[in-house]
Amino acid sequence: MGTTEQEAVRAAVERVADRMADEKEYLTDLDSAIGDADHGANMNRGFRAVHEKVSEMDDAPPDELVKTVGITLVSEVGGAAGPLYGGSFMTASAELGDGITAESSVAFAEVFLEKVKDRGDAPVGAKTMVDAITPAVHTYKKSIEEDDLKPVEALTKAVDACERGVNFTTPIRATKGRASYLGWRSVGHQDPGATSTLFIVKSIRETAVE
Amino acid sequence: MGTTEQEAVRAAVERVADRMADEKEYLTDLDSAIGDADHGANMNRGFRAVHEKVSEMDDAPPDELVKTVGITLVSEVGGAAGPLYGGSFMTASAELGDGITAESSVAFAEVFLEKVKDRGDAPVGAKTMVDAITPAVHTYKKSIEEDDLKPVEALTKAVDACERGVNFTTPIRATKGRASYLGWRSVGHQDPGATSTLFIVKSIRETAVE
Amino acid sequence: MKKLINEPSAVVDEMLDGMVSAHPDELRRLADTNVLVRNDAPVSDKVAVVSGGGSGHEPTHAGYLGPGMLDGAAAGEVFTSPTADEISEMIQACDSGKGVLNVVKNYEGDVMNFETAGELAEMESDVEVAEVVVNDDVAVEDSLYTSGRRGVCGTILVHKVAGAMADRGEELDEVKRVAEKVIDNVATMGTALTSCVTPEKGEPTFDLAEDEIELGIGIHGEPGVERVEMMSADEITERLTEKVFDDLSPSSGAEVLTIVNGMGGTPLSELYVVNRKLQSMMEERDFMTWDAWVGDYMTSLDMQGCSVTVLVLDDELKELLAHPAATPALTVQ
Amino acid sequence: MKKLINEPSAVVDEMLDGMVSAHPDELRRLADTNVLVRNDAPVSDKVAVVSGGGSGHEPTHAGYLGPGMLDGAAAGEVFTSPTADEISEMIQACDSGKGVLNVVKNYEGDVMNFETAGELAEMESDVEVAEVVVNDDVAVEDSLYTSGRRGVCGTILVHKVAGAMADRGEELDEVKRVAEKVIDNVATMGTALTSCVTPEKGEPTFDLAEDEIELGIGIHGEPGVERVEMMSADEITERLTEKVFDDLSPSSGAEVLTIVNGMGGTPLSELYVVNRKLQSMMEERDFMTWDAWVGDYMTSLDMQGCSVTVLVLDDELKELLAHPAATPALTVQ
Ligand SMILES: Nc1ncnc2c1ncn2[C@@H]1O[C@H](COP(=O)(O)OP(=O)(O)O)[C@@H](O)[C@H]1O
Ligand SMILES: Nc1ncnc2c1ncn2[C@@H]1O[C@H](COP(=O)(O)OP(=O)(O)O)[C@@H](O)[C@H]1O
Ligand SMILES: [Mg+2]
Ligand SMILES: [Mg+2]
Ligand SMILES: [Mg+2]
Ligand SMILES: [Mg+2]
Repeated sequence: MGTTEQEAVRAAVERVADRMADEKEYLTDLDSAIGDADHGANMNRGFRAVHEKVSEMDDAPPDELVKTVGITLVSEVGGAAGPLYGGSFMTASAELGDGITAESSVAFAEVFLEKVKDRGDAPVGAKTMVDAITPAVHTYKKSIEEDDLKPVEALTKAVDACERGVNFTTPIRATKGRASYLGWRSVGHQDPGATSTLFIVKSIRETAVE
Repeated sequence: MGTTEQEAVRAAVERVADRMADEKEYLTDLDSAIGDADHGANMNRGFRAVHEKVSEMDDAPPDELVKTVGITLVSEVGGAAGPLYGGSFMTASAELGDGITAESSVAFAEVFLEKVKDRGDAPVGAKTMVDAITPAVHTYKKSIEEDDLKPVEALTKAVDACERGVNFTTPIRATKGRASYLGWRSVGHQDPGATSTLFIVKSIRETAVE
Repeated sequence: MKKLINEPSAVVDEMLDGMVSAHPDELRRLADTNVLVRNDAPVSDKVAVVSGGGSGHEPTHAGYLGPGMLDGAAAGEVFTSPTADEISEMIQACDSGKGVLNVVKNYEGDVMNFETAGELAEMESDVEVAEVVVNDDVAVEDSLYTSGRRGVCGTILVHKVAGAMADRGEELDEVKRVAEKVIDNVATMGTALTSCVTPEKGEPTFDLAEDEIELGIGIHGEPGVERVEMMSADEITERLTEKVFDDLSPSSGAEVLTIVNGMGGTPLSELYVVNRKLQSMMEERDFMTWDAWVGDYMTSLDMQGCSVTVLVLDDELKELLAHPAATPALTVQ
Repeated sequence: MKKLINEPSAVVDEMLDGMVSAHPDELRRLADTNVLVRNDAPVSDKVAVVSGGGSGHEPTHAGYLGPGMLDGAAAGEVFTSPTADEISEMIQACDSGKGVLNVVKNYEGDVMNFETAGELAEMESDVEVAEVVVNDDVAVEDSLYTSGRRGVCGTILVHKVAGAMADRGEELDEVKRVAEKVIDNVATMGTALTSCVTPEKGEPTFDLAEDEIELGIGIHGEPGVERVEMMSADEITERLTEKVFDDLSPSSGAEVLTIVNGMGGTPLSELYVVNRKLQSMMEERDFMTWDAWVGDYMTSLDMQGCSVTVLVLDDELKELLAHPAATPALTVQ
């Protein structure tokens, strides 16, 4: 049943899907406070579909699998999160064409971040998923390229960085996404999209550790 | 300012109006349980208008005053209570053409009851104001005509009778009025219209006692 | 209670003014009354069709004023029938000499006030008044022991059909005849998920727990005939529709018009969910839906819930239903 | 939470089916999508006007499908924009060769999905796609520090005007031009007395005390820009309308169209009370109300509250607004 790499992608997807199901209400509660109370439902619907699709793809190489993750998110999630996560998985998947290595995973992460920023036009500090993705990607890249850490170790650092990004969203004012409509009232609330990013990064790390 | 009889009618009207204002919520609560939650507002609106109208009529004889009570109720109350109370005051007022005496008050009471039953087509036991008016009128008539009581004493008996009529409405099933739509669920609730009848009869008695 | 109102006692007055200012060319208010009429009333050489009742059922009644439907609408206080004197003024203002049909919803207050009004009007002028009493609510048994079935959402269809017949220039007895044909062939049953809140009382008329609903409600915030556990939309639709079918027992292949009517506080999306089930029941039983209406036609303020109405059709009714109407709440082209 | 639904996750699907079964001759659903289109789409030799967005705003969007308004409407999950692939299918199904105008409400999710969809559609066929983004909500400052003003109830007017222009057979750039003219001249501000309850969450999105309301809400159950004490209908209307006037600053004597839009759970009677005050403000300031709409046009499920929209008119806009339209939710004759 496929290579270790294929298995790893499938395992990560399953883990993310489980996590989104578990955290559905939590994410929706965060989105209630400063958005429209659907981020949990959106992510759960999206990754349930991704999990189904990916389970059926027996022989696809990892880049195909990840591309499917993206396409499925685009066509199942809707909202802001759909094109942001979906489009980024789709585009970045091309970096995994020669397999998942330390280098290719760094390239993947960089393109992913770039694509999110492109689509959403959100700078760091706008209180969006960009605030969680940016530190995670920067830290991962530096850990691999400068500190010569192994991917699993780098992922552990990335989780930690991502978490700080999530925490950073709480005390700042939103200037992008629905929360921006609230103006100063958005201060004091954690961003739901940043939080779902953390769940994804955590799940990938857990899969890598196994 | 006018004869004692005129004064008495005006005083009674004022007393009823005050009473309806005080009991507005109570009547509406009763109507919430088995009707449409407006009997208090209806009676209060009606007697407030009656009070205003009657205060302005300086020289009118008592039958004119009572007729005005009726006309005003018809055009201010609406609902079931408007035509029932209003029409009956209007028609029965003719009995007071020669002044308010023991006899004429009995005649008034009898015509009043008749008119309510005519308009509303409700027998005794249908859980309506008829159940309160009937014992009050029967007892008043008998107290005057058979027992030779004075009107004030007869009114005291009538209040007692009326109260029993009100209490009687609680344990029976409504077959007329909005409460009838509830079928057996109307059992256990006191009829609002019967209750407002009691307030009227009580107010008349209190005026007479003075 | 929070409502977009000023003084609770001024709601009806201000609502009527707001309605006229939304439709200044179509409607006007009779001075010192709560009666709205078509701006061009009395319409010459036409039987007038008028209605009225308590407020709180918007767009009923004044929303159906206009060519092809009503000529006059008398508004009472919230859930309280209008007074006889105002109804009488309305009748006289709408009469062109060809007579007036009162469309009354069966409930003693309305019936008594309309009767008194008819007498008043006939005393004051020589208007010819006829009356029909709508009683489409199948929740309430029609027996010696009740004051009969209530008039609810089916009333709209009486307005439509009688209004069309009058618009065609027919005589009063003909207009009355088709109104009665609708009454004989229409049935409705409703449910409340929540109570309504009247402006005067400011609190729910009845309390319903989170897992309870009322079946067989009227349109005045009265409790229904039965309190049951909350069910799915499909189950509720079945309960309501079965009862309506039982009453009408249309024959297989019958053509019908259906209404899924919102009680005022229910989103349109939910009414469409109910309509989906209703139409699948129609198909199962081999009835033909000639037209399906979905929306708020006869409401109870902010109540959440709906009612299902079915009218069994013949060719005459179909023609009259298809006759043009141009009113604030209903347009047929 | 009690709702007339079956499974919360099936609401959109079942609502769309219920809508089609209420209007089988007028609408159809594209297989395996949440897209409804005019039954006769693509209408030959006509620019198609399409829209879409999250569900929960009924009658928006599919209620405005029909001659003189929209050709296609893509429904997302409740308050979630539709996905790019379905929007793209809609665009292709509606194109007659004359091009398609996407009417998008400004909000990043919709904008991103519609953009992606346009690219997909142009990749897959040679359809010409243009887009306008409606941003009429003046509650939100339009500055570097926000993602711009939201698109809310004014969108209906864009549908109406662009739809009329397309119906006249004009070219895509002309249809787009008049849509943009509406966008430049329309402003809206809304208030919530209660939060809405989404089927998925089953609880209010935000909590409001008995004496609080939110000003400057959007249409997705987001809290507004300010929480204030409950006020009378007249005061609320003033707060909303002042802000709208500030934005548009119409010149004295200007002709306008006004909308008092209900958020889904507010009785029509209350909307008329608001309209009364709105129209008296128009008079005071010497603006001419050319037409006043009152009703539920762009809702947030069962939310109680309303919004006030003003569109400043010129002759071209008046002509296009008066152009016939025949849709489930809006008829102009
Ligand atoms: N322009 C943007 N750029 C980056 N992220 C964004 C942008 N807009 C929204 N987001 C992210 O999307 C999240 C909301 O996703 P979701 O609730 O699924 O979509 P919606 O806002 O359409 O309801 C926000 O918490 C934020 O992290
Ligand atoms: N047919 C009737 N005959 C006699 N009394 C009636 C009849 N119908 C209703 N009532 C009385 O009217 C009362 C209700 O009055 P009210 O609430 O003001 O009117 P409505 O029922 O129109 O809301 C009932 O409690 C009952 O006593
Ligand atoms: Mg969201
Ligand atoms: Mg009552
Ligand atoms: Mg009443
Ligand atoms: Mg959303």
